[in-house]
Amino acid sequence: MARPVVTRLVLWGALVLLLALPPLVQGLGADFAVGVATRVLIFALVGVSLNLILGYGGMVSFGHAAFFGAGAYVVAILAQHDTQGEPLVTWPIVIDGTQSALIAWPAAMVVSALLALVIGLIALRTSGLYFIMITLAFAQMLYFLFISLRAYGGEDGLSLFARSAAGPLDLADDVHFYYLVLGFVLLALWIKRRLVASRFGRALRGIRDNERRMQALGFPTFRYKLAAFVMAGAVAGLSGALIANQTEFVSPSFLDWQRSGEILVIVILGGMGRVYGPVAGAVAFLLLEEVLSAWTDHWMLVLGPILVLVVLFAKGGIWSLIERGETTDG
Amino acid sequence: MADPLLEIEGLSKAFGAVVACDAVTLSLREGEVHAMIGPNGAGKTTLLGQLTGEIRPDAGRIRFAGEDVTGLPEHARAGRGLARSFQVTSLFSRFTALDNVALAVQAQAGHSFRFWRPAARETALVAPARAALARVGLAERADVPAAALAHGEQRQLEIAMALASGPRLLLLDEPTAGMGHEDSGRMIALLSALKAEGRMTILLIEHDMDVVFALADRITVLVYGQTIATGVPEEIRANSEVRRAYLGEEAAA
Amino acid sequence: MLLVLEQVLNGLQLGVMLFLLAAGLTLVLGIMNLVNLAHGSLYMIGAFVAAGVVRVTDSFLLGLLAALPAAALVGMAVEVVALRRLYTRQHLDQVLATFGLILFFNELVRILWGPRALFMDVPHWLSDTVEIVPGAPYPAFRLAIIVVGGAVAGFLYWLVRHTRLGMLIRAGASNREMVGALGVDIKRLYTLVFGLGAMLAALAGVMAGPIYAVEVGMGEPVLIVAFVVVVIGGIGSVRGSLVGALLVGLVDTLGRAFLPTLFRAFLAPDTADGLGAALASMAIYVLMAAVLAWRPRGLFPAHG
Amino acid sequence: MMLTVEGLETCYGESRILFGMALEVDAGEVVTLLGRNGMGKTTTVRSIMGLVRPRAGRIAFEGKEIAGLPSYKVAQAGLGLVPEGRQVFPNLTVRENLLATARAPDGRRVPRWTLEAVTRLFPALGERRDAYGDQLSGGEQQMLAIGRALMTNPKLLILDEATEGLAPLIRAEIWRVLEALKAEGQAILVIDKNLEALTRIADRHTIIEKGHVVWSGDSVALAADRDLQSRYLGV
Repeated sequence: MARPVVTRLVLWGALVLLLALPPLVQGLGADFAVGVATRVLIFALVGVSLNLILGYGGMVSFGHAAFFGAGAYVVAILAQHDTQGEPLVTWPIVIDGTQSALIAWPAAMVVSALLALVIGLIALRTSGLYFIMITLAFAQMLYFLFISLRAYGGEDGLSLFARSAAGPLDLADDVHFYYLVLGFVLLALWIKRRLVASRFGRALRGIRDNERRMQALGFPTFRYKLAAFVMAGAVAGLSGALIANQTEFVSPSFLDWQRSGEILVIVILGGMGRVYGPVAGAVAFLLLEEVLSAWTDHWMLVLGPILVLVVLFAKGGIWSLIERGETTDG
Repeated sequence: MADPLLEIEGLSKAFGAVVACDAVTLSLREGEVHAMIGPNGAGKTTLLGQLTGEIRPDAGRIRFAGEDVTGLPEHARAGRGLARSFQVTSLFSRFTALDNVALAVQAQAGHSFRFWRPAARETALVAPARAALARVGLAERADVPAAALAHGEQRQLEIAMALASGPRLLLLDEPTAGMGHEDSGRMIALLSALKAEGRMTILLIEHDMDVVFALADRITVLVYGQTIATGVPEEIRANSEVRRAYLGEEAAA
Repeated sequence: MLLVLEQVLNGLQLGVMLFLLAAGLTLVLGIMNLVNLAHGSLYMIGAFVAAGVVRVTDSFLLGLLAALPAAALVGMAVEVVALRRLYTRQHLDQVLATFGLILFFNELVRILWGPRALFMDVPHWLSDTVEIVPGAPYPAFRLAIIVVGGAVAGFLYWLVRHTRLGMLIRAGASNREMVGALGVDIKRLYTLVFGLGAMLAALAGVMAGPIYAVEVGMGEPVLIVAFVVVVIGGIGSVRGSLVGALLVGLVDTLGRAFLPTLFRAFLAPDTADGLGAALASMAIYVLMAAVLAWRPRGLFPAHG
Repeated sequence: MMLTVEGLETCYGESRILFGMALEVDAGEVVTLLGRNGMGKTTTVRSIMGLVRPRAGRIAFEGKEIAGLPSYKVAQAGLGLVPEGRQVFPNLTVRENLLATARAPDGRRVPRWTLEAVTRLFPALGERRDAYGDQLSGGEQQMLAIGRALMTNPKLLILDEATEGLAPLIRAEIWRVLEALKAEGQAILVIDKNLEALTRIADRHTIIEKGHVVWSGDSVALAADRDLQSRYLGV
């Protein structure tokens, strides 16, 4: 499908801007902006993962922060064991801690994916409001679990001594880290575009639009939903691993329900079921937060009503303003 | 005579105190068009729901192609060649006509755990889908989103989706409901053509007597969840009980 | 044994407070099909108004009398201004918009009463203890909460079962279009129900005041637990909410009180305490997951 | 005229159902709306009741314009609906179904229709007063839906397919009730397919085809015209 000129201009413009951002802001003496941009991109990535199940699969998960937070904790816990020199597990095999990104980050994805598998197996049997609530409940369970894990900081959280080691990349350098995150986001977007257009993606979108009919056509819909749920969990886990490195700190607040709410806001604000929507949503939401909080301490007094207005009047989110006239399944 | 393709035995279903389906027994021969008629609320749609597996019967058995399918879930029945069209048009409204049918093809093409190749470029999906669209006369409208099709065209698309799965038994729930004269004439012509091909068995649930008498080999009359008669159209026309109960007292007056 | 009795009473006390919140939630959900995350804000507003009035007048009753209508008014105003437009929207939109309302109300309360937690004393006429069984004194205030909660449950039962308003509420839950077509202004009915729910939430907030801290954000944790109650009980069922609330209250309280001790029987004290505390705080969610795995529409699924 | 409908046009989304529909019911009159399935009968009723907003046209009840009013105001003006598919409240008992939306007209102390009056009309409902709506048989549900509409003491009663799917005995009972109501001067608009009974009870008939009126006239004319019957009603 040929994209309209405006969309293409916005996409290329955004890409150029993102690539040129570090030298640009450093030139302006606003180094801190690299960190802000990295944070925006990490939230864009977790938004992309939620969008897969929410926007394309119609699954309203109100517990996505569980996977995000779990990924963050995996990195932090492995790092803690490494610095303390204590193995994570001694039986039946010895598993040592690690600070290597090559091990810790995939581990974060695997753990989050497994978590999504277990939660999905139970939650996906319900639908509608019950699904919203059961995903929320699982996230809360995990939240309270980490609060009570005093060995890993309990309520106070856990600090990382350093960012993960990633071969030739020096992640301690904000610019290196930024480009790595940007790479992940672009990769995820590319994969998602392919995925959504594939047989699997088509089945998923069919389920979103009319699950009953999909079953009548002969699709065992549960499996496809579960597969998407697990994939989204894995990517959220990776985002969590990145945020742990970005802030060099994790705490239970990474997986509380307000975090889940924010991720939902990012996806909806940007545009559900639109590949680039979550990126637009993350940029808008986090920048709005930055701007408003710089303007007044009581910025939430403004942000709250903005959300209500967005829901009431801006259906389809930011991306639909850019992509006007295109089908939502592009 | 060959074994029946579909055998229903003593199928019953009640919703609260309302008995929608009361020990219905029925068998469909391979290759016939069998019409099921009866007033609204006679239990036709409930019967259909039990055949597709969407509603669990309280009692009774359903055998399809020699196999007991009573306990099978909906998708497994569809996989065995039982396809249905919906009474209320139930399409994927954001998908194009072609993609709607391609989805039906995909359902029958084994699992959909293929994550990388764009489905829109897979000939294995697109070619049969185009063929099915052509069969129902919608070839020209392939790229129009389903929501933008006219009502009659949406019903044609429903049929195309059912055909695309290459079914052995096609369950048609009021295919001409809400259609004008012209559209329903086109639908009758389409269904006659399918019947002439002789590759499919059709169970037709219909209100419109014109459609029923134009297409059916045999007719079953369902009233208050019970079958009160089964026979060829002439027998049904002549059956006084049927005239009284369904065609209405007024017809006998 | 006395300890168990005390903890059971504590569980009941938590249960009835949860019920007050859950009753409003489940009515609004069952009838208007609205997920209102901001219900917890009404609980908070109730507590703050009461604490504010008590600080000035030193009268708990006046605080209560001010808090209930204040919360009802705020609730009805929010319904008319914003929520009314959301009834026909998807749950997702409702979740998002009411999430926005939470941010708004939390900030508003912070501006009005400042960021520090307020403290509210137990009214002096309820500050004593009562000996339920000899040798087991129990705070009169907590006992009063149980009694008030029980009375409200009885009142709600009467309201829903035996009054015309209750019939309309139930009728509206099953077929709102038909209720309108028979001549009832369903919008006004909705606003009324919303006000009632807000008042119940505020009542819970006022009673929570002397027990827990009155602080910004106090509504959210308890709101999530109230949702757990609603889901366990079955959406739309007041009776289900009562059963669910007592169940959740007991499981949570008894779990916190006894799980660590239980684990000490066969684990090292340190591990036992940690594991016991972790499991206790997760217990109600485990309960909910188990109930839903067993009955996907809750214990008392509503009709239709 | 009690009810006057003129030039009514109603659409569902993009698809237009009514094209200049017109209809009149006078006080004390029984009027039918006939036509095959899908011709716009129920849409006409829904438009009158304010359940869908017509795109154009006039609906006047006792001289007052009611088009575009919310449905509860239309009902309060004196229209009592017995909807298609009965739609009794499944989670209310028979008694509660009757009482929940009951209404006495202004200025009358004892309304014509009370719980007692309705159970006298339908003794079956009296026997099952404590059964829930979803525990009733189809016939009982239908009687309940009629009783529920009567409890609003309407000036005009509207019945949408009130005998559909019912056993002949129960149909006969419903026709008997309508005749009794007519005898005491109740205005009624009926949608049904049962021509024989309708020609007996109704004063005038309106045949609708694809959203507009193709014929209207009295029972004698309709009964005499077999061609009309087969062309538009499929009899």
